[in-house]
Amino acid sequence: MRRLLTLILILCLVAPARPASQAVVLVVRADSPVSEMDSVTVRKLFLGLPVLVNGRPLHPLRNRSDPLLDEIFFQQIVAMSQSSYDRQILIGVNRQGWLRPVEYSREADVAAALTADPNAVSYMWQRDVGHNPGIRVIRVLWSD
Amino acid sequence: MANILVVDDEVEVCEAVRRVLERAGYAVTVASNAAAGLDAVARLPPDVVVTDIIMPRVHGVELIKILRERYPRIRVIAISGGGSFGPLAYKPDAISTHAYLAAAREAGAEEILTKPFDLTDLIAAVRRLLPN
Amino acid sequence: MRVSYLLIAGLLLCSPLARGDPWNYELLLMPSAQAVGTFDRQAPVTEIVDQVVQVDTLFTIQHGAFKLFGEYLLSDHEGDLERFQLGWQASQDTVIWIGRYHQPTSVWNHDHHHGQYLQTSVSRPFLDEWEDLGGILPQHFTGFLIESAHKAFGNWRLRTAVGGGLAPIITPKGMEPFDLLHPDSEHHQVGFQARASLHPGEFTESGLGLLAATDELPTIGLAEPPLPGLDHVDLKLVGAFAIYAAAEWKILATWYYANTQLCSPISTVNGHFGVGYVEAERRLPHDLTAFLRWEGSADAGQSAYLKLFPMMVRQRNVGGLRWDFVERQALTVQLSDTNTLDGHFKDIRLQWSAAFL
Amino acid sequence: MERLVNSLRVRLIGVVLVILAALVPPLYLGVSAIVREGYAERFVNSLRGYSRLVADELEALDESDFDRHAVALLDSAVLSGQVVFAEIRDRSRTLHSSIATQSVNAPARDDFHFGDQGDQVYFITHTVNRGDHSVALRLGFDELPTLEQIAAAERHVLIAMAAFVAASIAVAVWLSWVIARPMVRLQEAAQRVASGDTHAQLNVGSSIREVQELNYHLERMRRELVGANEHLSREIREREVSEQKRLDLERRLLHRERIATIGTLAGGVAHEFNNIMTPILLYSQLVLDEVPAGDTLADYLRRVIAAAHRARSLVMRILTFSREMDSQQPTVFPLRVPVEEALALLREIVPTNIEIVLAAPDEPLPVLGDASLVHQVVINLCTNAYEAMRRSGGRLTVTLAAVENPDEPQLRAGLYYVLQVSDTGHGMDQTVLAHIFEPFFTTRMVGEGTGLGLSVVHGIVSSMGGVITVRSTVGSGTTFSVYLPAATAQAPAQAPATAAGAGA
Repeated sequence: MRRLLTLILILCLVAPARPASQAVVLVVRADSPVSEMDSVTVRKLFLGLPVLVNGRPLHPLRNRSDPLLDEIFFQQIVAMSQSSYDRQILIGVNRQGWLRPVEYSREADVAAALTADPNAVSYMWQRDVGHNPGIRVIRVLWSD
Repeated sequence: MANILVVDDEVEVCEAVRRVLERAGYAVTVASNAAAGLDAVARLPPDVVVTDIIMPRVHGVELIKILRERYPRIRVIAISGGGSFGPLAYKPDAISTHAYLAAAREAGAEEILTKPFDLTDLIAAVRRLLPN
Repeated sequence: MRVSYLLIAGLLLCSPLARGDPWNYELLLMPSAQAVGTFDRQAPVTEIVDQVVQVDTLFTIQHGAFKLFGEYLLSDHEGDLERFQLGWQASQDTVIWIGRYHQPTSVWNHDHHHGQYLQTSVSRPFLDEWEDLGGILPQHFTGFLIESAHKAFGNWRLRTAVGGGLAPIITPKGMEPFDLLHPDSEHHQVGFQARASLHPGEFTESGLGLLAATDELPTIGLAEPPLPGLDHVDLKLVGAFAIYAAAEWKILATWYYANTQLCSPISTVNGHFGVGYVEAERRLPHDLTAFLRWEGSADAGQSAYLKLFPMMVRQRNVGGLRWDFVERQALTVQLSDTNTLDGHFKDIRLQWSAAFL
Repeated sequence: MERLVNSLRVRLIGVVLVILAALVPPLYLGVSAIVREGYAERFVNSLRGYSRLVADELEALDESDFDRHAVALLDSAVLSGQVVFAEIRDRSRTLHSSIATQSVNAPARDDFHFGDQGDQVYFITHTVNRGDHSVALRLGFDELPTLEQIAAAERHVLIAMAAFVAASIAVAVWLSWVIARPMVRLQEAAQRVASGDTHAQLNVGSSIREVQELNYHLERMRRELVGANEHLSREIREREVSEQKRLDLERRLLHRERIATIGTLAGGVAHEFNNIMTPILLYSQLVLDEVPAGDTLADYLRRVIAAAHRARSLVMRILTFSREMDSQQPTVFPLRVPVEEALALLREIVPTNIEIVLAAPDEPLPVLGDASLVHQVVINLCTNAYEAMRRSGGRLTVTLAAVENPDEPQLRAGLYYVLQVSDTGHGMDQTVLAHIFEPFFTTRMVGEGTGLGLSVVHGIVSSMGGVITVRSTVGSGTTFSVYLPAATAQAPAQAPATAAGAGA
């Protein structure tokens, strides 16, 4: 009931200003060693499993600046419901000391964290990448 | 003729005894109480005194004792109403009935007659005291 | 021993290999409170657990490819450092651990460890019970552990784990593993364990697996040991397990075949026994989960080794219901009917468990 | 009784219904929301996992013969059962599953929540990288089975709620009956006690503590009531007995006084009668002597004399009767004995607002006479005293003492014992005092007394050779003093002063 309301709220807020098509893209720092990543690895990374590049583990960052991004995170990136995701994280941490992705609630913080850590990986609206020079898009996660 | 003194506070009794004795030939004087009786004796010592016992102030027994002391010769006949003293007698200091009869005899009364006595008893008693 | 261990961990963590990487950490708290009521009892209660309130704390410090991962269990009657492993993410799918770990052949403990919230039932099968709670198989070792996952054919994944380290000793009070915080001066022997399992997918829990372990357990201070002059036991385990996990159903089964050799300087006594369990869990609407478990043993009566654990459970049936009434909290009620070597009893347990991340 | 049970039942059910009305709706909404969310969450979780797998497989397809493999992939998705729409858009081309699915028009946007857009189909699009370009895989999952599961679950919840409501109403009815029953029994028991049957023991026996306490108090009250009744009736009986005894005593006293009076009267009358009869007899005999024997007059006189003789013997019989009755042999007895006996008797009948005090020395104070007469004197004097104090109460003091040569005119010198009876009553003025000893003189109402009491006392005291005097002041009280000669060792019939005797 609660989530329905928030969704409707978003739609009426975002609807008018939304461009014809929009997409969510996977992004890294410009000089990040990561060049491309298939969806299974993306899912592993954001589930907290270790993903190494050049012997260094990548650090997933969750972009929670927009409730729709959260929905897309559960539907497209980890492909499970929120409670399953929650449980999966618990099991991971308990078994092998997995690390939960660090979460940022403002888009600027995500950009700052990305530029500060070469091994950081995150996701944002395609339109926001434009005005963040130090960020490179690896692939399109979702487009409507 | 023998002289008899009758002492009784009841005037009717005195009168009746006097008449009977006079009819029997005696000279009779009367007194209504002990004191008057003693006066009469002093004036003229009678031979016999017939006295009632229950009389106001000085009762008969007292009179008999006095007579015994002063006039030993006088013979006494005590007559009593019998019955008890009591309110009707108004004599607060009277003593009780038959007790005083015995007391009278003891005080010296030779003859005791209880009222109402017959004429003949009275005469007989007097004659016993005055044989002559 | 303890200080030196920390030094090594510190050095590795700060090694140049991880220069430039941010320091990340994770803390997971799993408190639980349990009330037990036993009735219809004709035998001493095997578990020492009575009214237990405990908090299981897991902490991870990661710097680059190195990770310090530990588990500290604080309960109303003890406070122990259960796991303290220094790990190195050697490759995408392989981690090498050094330190005190839970031996991987126990499927139950490997999946849940000390986290009561993560296991559906309240108590764990008697064969996987912890040493200080009357367990009959060694669980805590201090040494190395290598966990890795490989691509098998198609989508199937092969997960393996190999470990070796100081094994527990056997005392009149049951097994006592080597304790990092209070290292005892006893002479611990060594034990090795191996596990391999095939799983249909990257993230799926279902799978089949084989287990093997060989441990040498010194016996110390036993009043009247089953074998006069007994000084150690050679325990060899071989087992298999299977897990089927789907949306509604989850079935978990393990069976061990143990070969025991009680040795004294002059003579040895061989023996064997089998132990195992099967558990079925059914998810019901309204966040309810029903579970039922059968635990049993074979030839437990004749085994000289099992005489060292007088209160061992021979056969037990466990059933109950768990209600995840709110996010990350659960209430569980469990009824169990236990038969030990010399009698039986029933008990009912009520548990609240939670996880705070 | 019925009304109590019904009113209680109605009120209780009312309360239960109000509570249910407040509780059930939110409870139902809450539970069904939880149920819906549970099913929806599981549906979304499984379709996301499944569609992700299909997308991964699509991504893994190699370039050669892409179209055929893609269509095979879509077919396997449709065959899985829950997929109702499967389409792959590769640049301008769109591939469809070879299996015909009912026509479903795909909305422009993806669904993110169960039941979005209300078209009962959950649309999800995955963007898959194909070498240099990306391909869109779009699947539509049928939400209907889950919707049906949710509807069924909500029906279960509804049934459970209804059962809960019915059960609580039943409990209310039962509860009111359980509470009412002991109350009703208590009420009946209370009425029984009120209507006099106080011996039925109260025992309601109810589990509810308050009712039990009420029962306990009622029972205690009943027991007290019963106890009080008995106590009262006992007291009344005692009172009656004492009243009875008092009346009896008074009657006996009165009777005795009357007898004594008759005795005195007889004595007095006899004495007067004899005096009167004497002249009658003497004159009749005198006249009889004067009259000739045969004369009728003589006959008459003889009849008169005979009548006089009969009268004399009658009087003599009366005298002997009264003498017998009263005159016991005079004895020497300690004066205090009859006094104490009389006072003991008086304490029984004198009302409690009058205090009786006896002040007597230890010596016996011997007197000669008839003890019962002295007893009579004390009774009479004290009765008069307490009559004087009946209304206002007060103190009746009786004192005994020895007096040498009392200064009383009528008494000769010697040792006398004085008995004084003083009261704090209304007292008497001089006019009354003058006649107090006269017979038939009384200040009391007709029938309250013969007026002879004091004259009798006077008679008795005189017969014992003593004297009685009286002092009284109006408003403060009256004192009677009786002086009796002390008895010496000699024989009784000695000086007249010691005469004892009959009469009164």
